Amino acid sequence: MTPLGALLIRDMRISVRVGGGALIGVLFFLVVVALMPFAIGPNLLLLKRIGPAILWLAALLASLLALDRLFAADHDDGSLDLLLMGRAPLELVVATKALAHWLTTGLPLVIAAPVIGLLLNLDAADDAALVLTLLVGTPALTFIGMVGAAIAVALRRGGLLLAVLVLPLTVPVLIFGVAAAQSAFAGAAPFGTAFTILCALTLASLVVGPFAAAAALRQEIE
Amino acid sequence: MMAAIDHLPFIVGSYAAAFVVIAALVAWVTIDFRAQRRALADLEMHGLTRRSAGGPAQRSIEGAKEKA
Amino acid sequence: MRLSAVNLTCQRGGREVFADVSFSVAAGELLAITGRNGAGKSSLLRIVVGLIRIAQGRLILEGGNPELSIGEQAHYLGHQDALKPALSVDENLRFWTGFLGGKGADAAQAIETVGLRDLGDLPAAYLSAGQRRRLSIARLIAVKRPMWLLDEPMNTLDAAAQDRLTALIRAHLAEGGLVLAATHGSLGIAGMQQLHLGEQDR
Amino acid sequence: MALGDLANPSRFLAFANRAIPWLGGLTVIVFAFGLNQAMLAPNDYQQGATVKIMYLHVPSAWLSMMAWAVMTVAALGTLVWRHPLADVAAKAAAPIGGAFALLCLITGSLWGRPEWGTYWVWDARLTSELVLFLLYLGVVALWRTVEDPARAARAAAILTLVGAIDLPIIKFSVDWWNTLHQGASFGLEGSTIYPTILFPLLIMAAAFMLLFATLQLAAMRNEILRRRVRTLRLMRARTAS
Repeated sequence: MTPLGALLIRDMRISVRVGGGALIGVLFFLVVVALMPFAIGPNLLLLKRIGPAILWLAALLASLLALDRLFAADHDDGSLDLLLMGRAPLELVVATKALAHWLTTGLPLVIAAPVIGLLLNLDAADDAALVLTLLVGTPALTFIGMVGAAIAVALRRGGLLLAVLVLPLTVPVLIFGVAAAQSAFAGAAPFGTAFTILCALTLASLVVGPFAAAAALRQEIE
Repeated sequence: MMAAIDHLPFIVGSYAAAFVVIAALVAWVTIDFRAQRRALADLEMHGLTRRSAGGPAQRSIEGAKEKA
Repeated sequence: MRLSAVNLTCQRGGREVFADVSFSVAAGELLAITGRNGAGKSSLLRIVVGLIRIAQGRLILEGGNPELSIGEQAHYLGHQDALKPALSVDENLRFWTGFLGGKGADAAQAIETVGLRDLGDLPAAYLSAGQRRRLSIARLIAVKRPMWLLDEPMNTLDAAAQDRLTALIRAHLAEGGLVLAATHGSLGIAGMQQLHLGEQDR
Repeated sequence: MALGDLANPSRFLAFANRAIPWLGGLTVIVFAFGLNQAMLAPNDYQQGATVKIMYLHVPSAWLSMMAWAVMTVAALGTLVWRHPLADVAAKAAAPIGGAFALLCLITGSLWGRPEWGTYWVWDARLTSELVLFLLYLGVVALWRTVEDPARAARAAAILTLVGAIDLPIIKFSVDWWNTLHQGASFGLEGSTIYPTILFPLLIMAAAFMLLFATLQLAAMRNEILRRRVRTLRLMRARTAS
């Protein structure tokens, strides 16, 4: 088994075991979406109009709130020292950890989104556009959030700090994710443009995130 | 009668959903039962080689004590 | 293989932990690092494996693999056991073996050596402190690396396990390995070098 | 510690082993009879054949509430009497109750689709059921997060009791919220229930009740075994050198 393969399997295994919290992100997503109509009102036309925005915001919060233990757990039990000493480049190590995190937290959100979309009166076309944007956009959230997780690794109130640090950085993803999801039915802006920019943002975060997170971990570990 | 045909997919869908949910519950309970019994049998094997004194009855009481 | 340090200085949070520490350890030798609490024993080990930046001085490794850093050729046994409670004993060791570039068969052998074979399928959460320590020591045997850096390795081990660790260290030295150990007590190994940190004039 | 407490899990296990096949068999028989009656029952003059969904929807709703009641009693058992069997009962009931709440939501939206033209409206009853479902998921997540069963049991018990107090308030609030927004005042209970419909409904409710009892017993048996496995494993780790 290659070092990174071993790490991927280990991280995914931990998150589905007792105490792992793989599905808590989806649960959070569901709760946030279910609460919205209580604040906004049950008007189905209105919910349909703002549905993609609600789902995107909920997905954003769900994927970021689950991130704070990404490196902190390994820091607390000494695993991080050994991960830093491995022969695999640290950038790839953190990218692998983020991938494992996305597979157990982000991907379930994407899979649950169409069902939860039903609650907001989204039809099949809206759902398809939404799932597509989430599938492309949530990796960007994880890989941007990973930088915050690395910066906050040794801090006690890391979870809150993480949200404060990272949420502003996710503004572009949110803008183009919601734009692409909404243009599918509202016709506000062409789907292709927004979606292409969203893809570009994700690719950029896949490159920048690991380098920034690795650099932050090297600083923080001392 | 026309209405019945119109809405038939929803009725069938409901009963199918009920079947799936109940089947999933039964499967969960059954598979879990098998897994726990296998784990217990495994432990008995280990336990019998190392501590021949305490029989199964003895252990179940200790199990209860742990919980209380 | 020879690992030398020349006038190493360590600073943490603006405070100087130790200054001008020099040593030289060759293959087959053990360096015992002693000193009171806070003298910087752990910091010295972490500097050597690259987990703390060197403030001043140099670290030189002769005869190692020039493409790898010192940390990548060393095992570090810190205060924490680097185990995940949710994973079983086997899964924990297999992960570190795989990650550090060893083979699965070696992991099975190592579990046997530290006497945890019977507990292989148990979650690490159920282990006692001594058992966790032994599982973490198994890592050193499962993957071959020439340098061992051990931070208070005898902590939490009972007499039998201490003897076993001593034997493992001896075997490692005999194979041409090199050991740096921060320790309070004796490691029971003849002919070890000593490095005393802090208050050397007293 | 009373001797009865010690023996109880073992005695319960023996009882469950004997009772589960009988209960399971009875469940199948009553289900067969109930389904037969449901198929023979006349259609509603307003809702047509979709009324047949009611035979699943209403019993699921009842059971999803009953399971919380079971958990509430068990929570009292955990907190007041510290009875280990109460922990086990509470843990077993949560996923089952959640599954019935889910079934109630699915059948509710399938029933509503022909009426409303959409799978989901924020109807007061369905919405309350959705909140109940979310609470169940929360309890299950809590059980899955804490490894030590005794600690998990106490935390889940407190959450269950707070939920039991909050559920009527939630129901009231959702009703109030729903009437505030005039838009969605459909409601599934438009028609009076005639005896021809009531009888199959009661049979189906009995079948669901039996199903719950069987599943609950089986899940409790699993949980007792799981704890025994855990205890034995801990002992093994302790007795090993």
